[in-house]
Amino acid sequence: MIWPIATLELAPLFSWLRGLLVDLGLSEVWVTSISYLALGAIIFGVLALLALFLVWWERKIAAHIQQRFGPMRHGWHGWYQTLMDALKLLQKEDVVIESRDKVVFFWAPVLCFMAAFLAYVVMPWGENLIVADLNIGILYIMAITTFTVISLVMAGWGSNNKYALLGGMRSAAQVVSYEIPMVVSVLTIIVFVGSLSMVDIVKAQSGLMFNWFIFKVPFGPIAFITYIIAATAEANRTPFDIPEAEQELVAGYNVEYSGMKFAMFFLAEFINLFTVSAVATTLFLGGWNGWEFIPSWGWFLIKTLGVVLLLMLFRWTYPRLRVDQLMEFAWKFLIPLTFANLILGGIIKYLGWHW
Amino acid sequence: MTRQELASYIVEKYGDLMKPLESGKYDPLFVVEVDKLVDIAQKLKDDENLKFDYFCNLCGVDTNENFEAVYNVASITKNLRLDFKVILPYDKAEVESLQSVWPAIGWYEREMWELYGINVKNHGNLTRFLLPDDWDQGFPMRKNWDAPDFKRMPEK
Amino acid sequence: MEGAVGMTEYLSVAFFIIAGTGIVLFTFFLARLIRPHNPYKEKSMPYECAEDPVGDSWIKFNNRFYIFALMFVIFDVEVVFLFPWAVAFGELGLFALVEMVIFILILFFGLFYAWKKGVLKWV
Amino acid sequence: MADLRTEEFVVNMGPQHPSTHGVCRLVLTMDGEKVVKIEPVIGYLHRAIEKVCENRTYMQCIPILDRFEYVTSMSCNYVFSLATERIAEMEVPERAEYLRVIMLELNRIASHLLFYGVTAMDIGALTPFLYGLRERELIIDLFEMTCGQRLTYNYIRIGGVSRDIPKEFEPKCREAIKIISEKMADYEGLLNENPIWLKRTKGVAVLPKELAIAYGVSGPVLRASGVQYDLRKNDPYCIYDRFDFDIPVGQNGDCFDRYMLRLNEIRESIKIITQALDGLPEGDIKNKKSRMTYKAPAGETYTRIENSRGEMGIYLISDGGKKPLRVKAKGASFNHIQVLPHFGTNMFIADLVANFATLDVIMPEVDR
Amino acid sequence: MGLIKKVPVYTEKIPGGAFVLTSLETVLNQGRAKSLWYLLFGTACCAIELMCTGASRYDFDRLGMIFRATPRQSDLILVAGTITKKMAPRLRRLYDQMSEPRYVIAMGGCTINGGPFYYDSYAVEKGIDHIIPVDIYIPGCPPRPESLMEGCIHLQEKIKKQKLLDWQEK
Repeated sequence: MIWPIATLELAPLFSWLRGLLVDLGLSEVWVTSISYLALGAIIFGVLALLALFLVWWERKIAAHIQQRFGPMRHGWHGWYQTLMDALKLLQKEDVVIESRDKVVFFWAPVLCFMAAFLAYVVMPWGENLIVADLNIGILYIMAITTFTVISLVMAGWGSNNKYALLGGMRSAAQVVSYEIPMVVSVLTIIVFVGSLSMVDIVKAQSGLMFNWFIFKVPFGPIAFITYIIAATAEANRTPFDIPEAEQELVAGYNVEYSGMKFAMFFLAEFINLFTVSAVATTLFLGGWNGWEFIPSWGWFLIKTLGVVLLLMLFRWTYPRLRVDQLMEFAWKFLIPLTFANLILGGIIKYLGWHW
Repeated sequence: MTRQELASYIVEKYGDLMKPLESGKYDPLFVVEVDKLVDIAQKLKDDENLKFDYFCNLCGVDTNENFEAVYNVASITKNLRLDFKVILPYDKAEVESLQSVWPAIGWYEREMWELYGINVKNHGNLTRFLLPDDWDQGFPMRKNWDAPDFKRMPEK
Repeated sequence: MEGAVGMTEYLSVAFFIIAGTGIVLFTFFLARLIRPHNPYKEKSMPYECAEDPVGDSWIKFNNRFYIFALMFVIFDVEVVFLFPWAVAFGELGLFALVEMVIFILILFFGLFYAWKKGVLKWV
Repeated sequence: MADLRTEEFVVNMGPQHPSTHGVCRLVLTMDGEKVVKIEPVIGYLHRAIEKVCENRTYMQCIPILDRFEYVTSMSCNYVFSLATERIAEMEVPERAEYLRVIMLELNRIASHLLFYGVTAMDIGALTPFLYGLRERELIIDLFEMTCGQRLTYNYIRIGGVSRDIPKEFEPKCREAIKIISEKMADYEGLLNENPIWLKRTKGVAVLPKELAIAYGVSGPVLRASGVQYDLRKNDPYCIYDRFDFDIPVGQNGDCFDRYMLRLNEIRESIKIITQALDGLPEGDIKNKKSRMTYKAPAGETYTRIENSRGEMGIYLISDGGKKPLRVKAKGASFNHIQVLPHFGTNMFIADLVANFATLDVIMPEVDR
Repeated sequence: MGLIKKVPVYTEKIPGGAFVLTSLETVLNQGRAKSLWYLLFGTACCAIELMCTGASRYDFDRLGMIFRATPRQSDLILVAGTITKKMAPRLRRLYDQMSEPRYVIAMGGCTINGGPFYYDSYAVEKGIDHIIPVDIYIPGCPPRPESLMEGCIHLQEKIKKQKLLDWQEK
């Protein structure tokens, strides 16, 4: 049995766990299962911490853009503010609507979280720091993150609330429209790598900064920009936050959700934000590649948080688009542009005009 | 046209319909007959020298003796202001709707009907909108109105 | 052994599904232990800005949203074809490039037709 | 596509909704994203201000009327004082008139800054909201140092103003308007050069001139539709005829014009304040006759002034007693919300929100 | 399920149980107190001061308070402004639709007893405590942002003193 995580930097911990399980006399099947489940729990823990951090960070960034301080009173610069929020949400009542669609209403937040969580199976956190290097890596991420839209439509429909329904419908229309430019931007890179594996993609950019795909002029920057725009839409953030437009739809698809179920949507939103930024890092910014003095996962985190910062700056600067403008932007501008860029990339690759 | 000129113009031209009132300060104030209200309003709007095309305000009044409905109109093109009122006895509080002349008056008439109980004929949408939907305590702006939970400011 | 390794890797997805669902359900359970639970009629009504909701919200919704879903399906199928093309592009060379350009152009005729027909305009 | 019929549904927007600016309720009939029919339901803030005023003395009416339109309380103070002064034919000292103009214009700027922030927030940009309110605080400080209140001032009284400005007022005021006129570039830079903002506001919710006049729309909304009608010029009150300022006028009557017009009005107000500060004479601040137990002689008048939302009017009837016989307050928003169903339909719900925001409706003015 | 309601019954019997109980109480109270999300609800003048409190100079976010537009996700309803008789049932509905535990701050004179509209007004509800239970009253017409923030801090202190079952269903 080969461990996909064998060379993980966490490996000592896992060898210990695995040894323990083997000593207990468990069969290989059980050992594998329990290890993977443990790995899942670790990833969940990391993501939960990251989400707590990102929420706090976003509040601080927003505050400083707006010449405020943001959370200040709870800990140094309010560092445990979001922890308190989580603790509060744990104690909040779970309001159920009598006329809801029971199954759909219950499973929507679970599915929403799952869609965000599953992307981390193939996320290359660092050199050899990956749960499973699936050979369809990037395709898998693109496929699995689209699940979010199903959960949002489920939330909208299950709530039996018109605002929620409108929010769910909007999110469906938005995510499907921006899925195409996003995938095609990614394809432009795949043409060069010749593999869908996340590890291969990162390795193709190893070395100095100019090997990163964002610097592969002229198609690289275009692909990066189109990807970032589409990713902002995928992550439902301003200027594309119409599914939960507060001023129009109160809170959009999660109007009726409270307590832990709402927390799951909230968590998923920030995990999604991190996911799209991490994918951008992997595809365009060289993933974990960097100078030696910082460990590879450090580079990955720095670059990803940089992209997150960019998306946050968008959010606190731009007004919101209208639904028809959003669609027109996707179909009339972004999709033709990305396809043209794909063809351009193909031609350049064929002619070999790149370094 | 100054205020005096406007007052004398109206007295001259519509003197048989509109009687000037002394109580009106600053802008000219006239009193008109209830049954000629629509007619006068239309004339004021159509008159070449007046063109009262802009409706400012309608105000119901309970003077302790009778009701009044005061119309405040203005002219944007000629830059004029004019008030005119109708006097309505308590037992026959009814005016004709002026929506055909000034569409803006619709809600003001609704309000007057709701708070004073002055009926507006041909209004078309005389429904409650300021008071609670289940209001059953009459017309609160009338001077003699009272209700169990209505507290008056005590006199010193 | 090679195949088995591949399978193990895909198994990780299954285990992550189990782990993820388990964790979420566990937090729900934990919250259930602590949180108050006090439903009554007013609370269980759908929220509509503090007013009584008028009519049902499960309705035949405006078809505008579905149009985009349909267009998406067409393009998504195209993208599915593009994936293997992109992976194998390095080996296939000029033929693949020209072929795919033609493929994309044909689809774009469709898009422009829809554009001209006003499908992309939200009416 | 158009003949494919789908079900329309009814949504309540309000009374508790982030973008109805208070407690307005709009019953929307919607077809998907489009608003087919609007039915405004008002009265959630009907506080019977008129009834309360009938049972107060003249001086006691002023603080009650503060609550009539709390965003520009100074105008409410002023319009009632002006109505009483017109009935009583009372003289107002020169200095008081200047102070009134300064306060009214400062309040107009404060109101427009609030509008700027709230509109930006309704269109989805949260940051301008805080920028607008940040500069508004400067003006609130000025009011606070003059009359001790942040929102409901009770400053302009019958026959003058309640107290003189402190020494520090003038330099502070000059500084504040200097900061605001510098920050105007920021405001415009943040939104006017933003393509999303332009797309969301240009050509959206056009209010035609004829409709605006027919429904008694006034103030910036009317001027944005291309009608040059400002009571400060057309029906001059106070001492506005002594100052040199322009009336900005829009062309299209869309959301952008309404927004832009208010920003330009801030500039004009700054001009007026500077002139008023320069020409501020010494002297009394109150007519000697003005006392707490003031009684107006019999008479009646409709007095209107131009506040930040449009025509604010008081119909005041005095029968010579201690208390006014009738105080009818008219706010511009009453007409604005009345005209909404006539031009706000057949648009996206997002446009409706933008439209509602740029009409700058404030509910106490509607419900009173 | 509300298993927590049975916790004191069992834990107090075992040695050290009271300590565990107090710790649990403290931790849970901290969470509720330090994360008060308020409902975006304002009716009249006080709403403007509420907005000012959220804005740069005063900054509600410092206390960890952010606004939510839907009552399902908010913990606190700041009744900012006059509640009229027409609005009263809607306020009750809003309060009902909030998820528990929920808190109420009555901001301004109008919400306490009708304020300037106590006399002579036929339409104003004289005090919101006829409609919903109130935790903190903040006087003023309108109260200054500082007093609003102080009221919120008082509410936080009040929550921190709550017993384990105070906020469970009555």
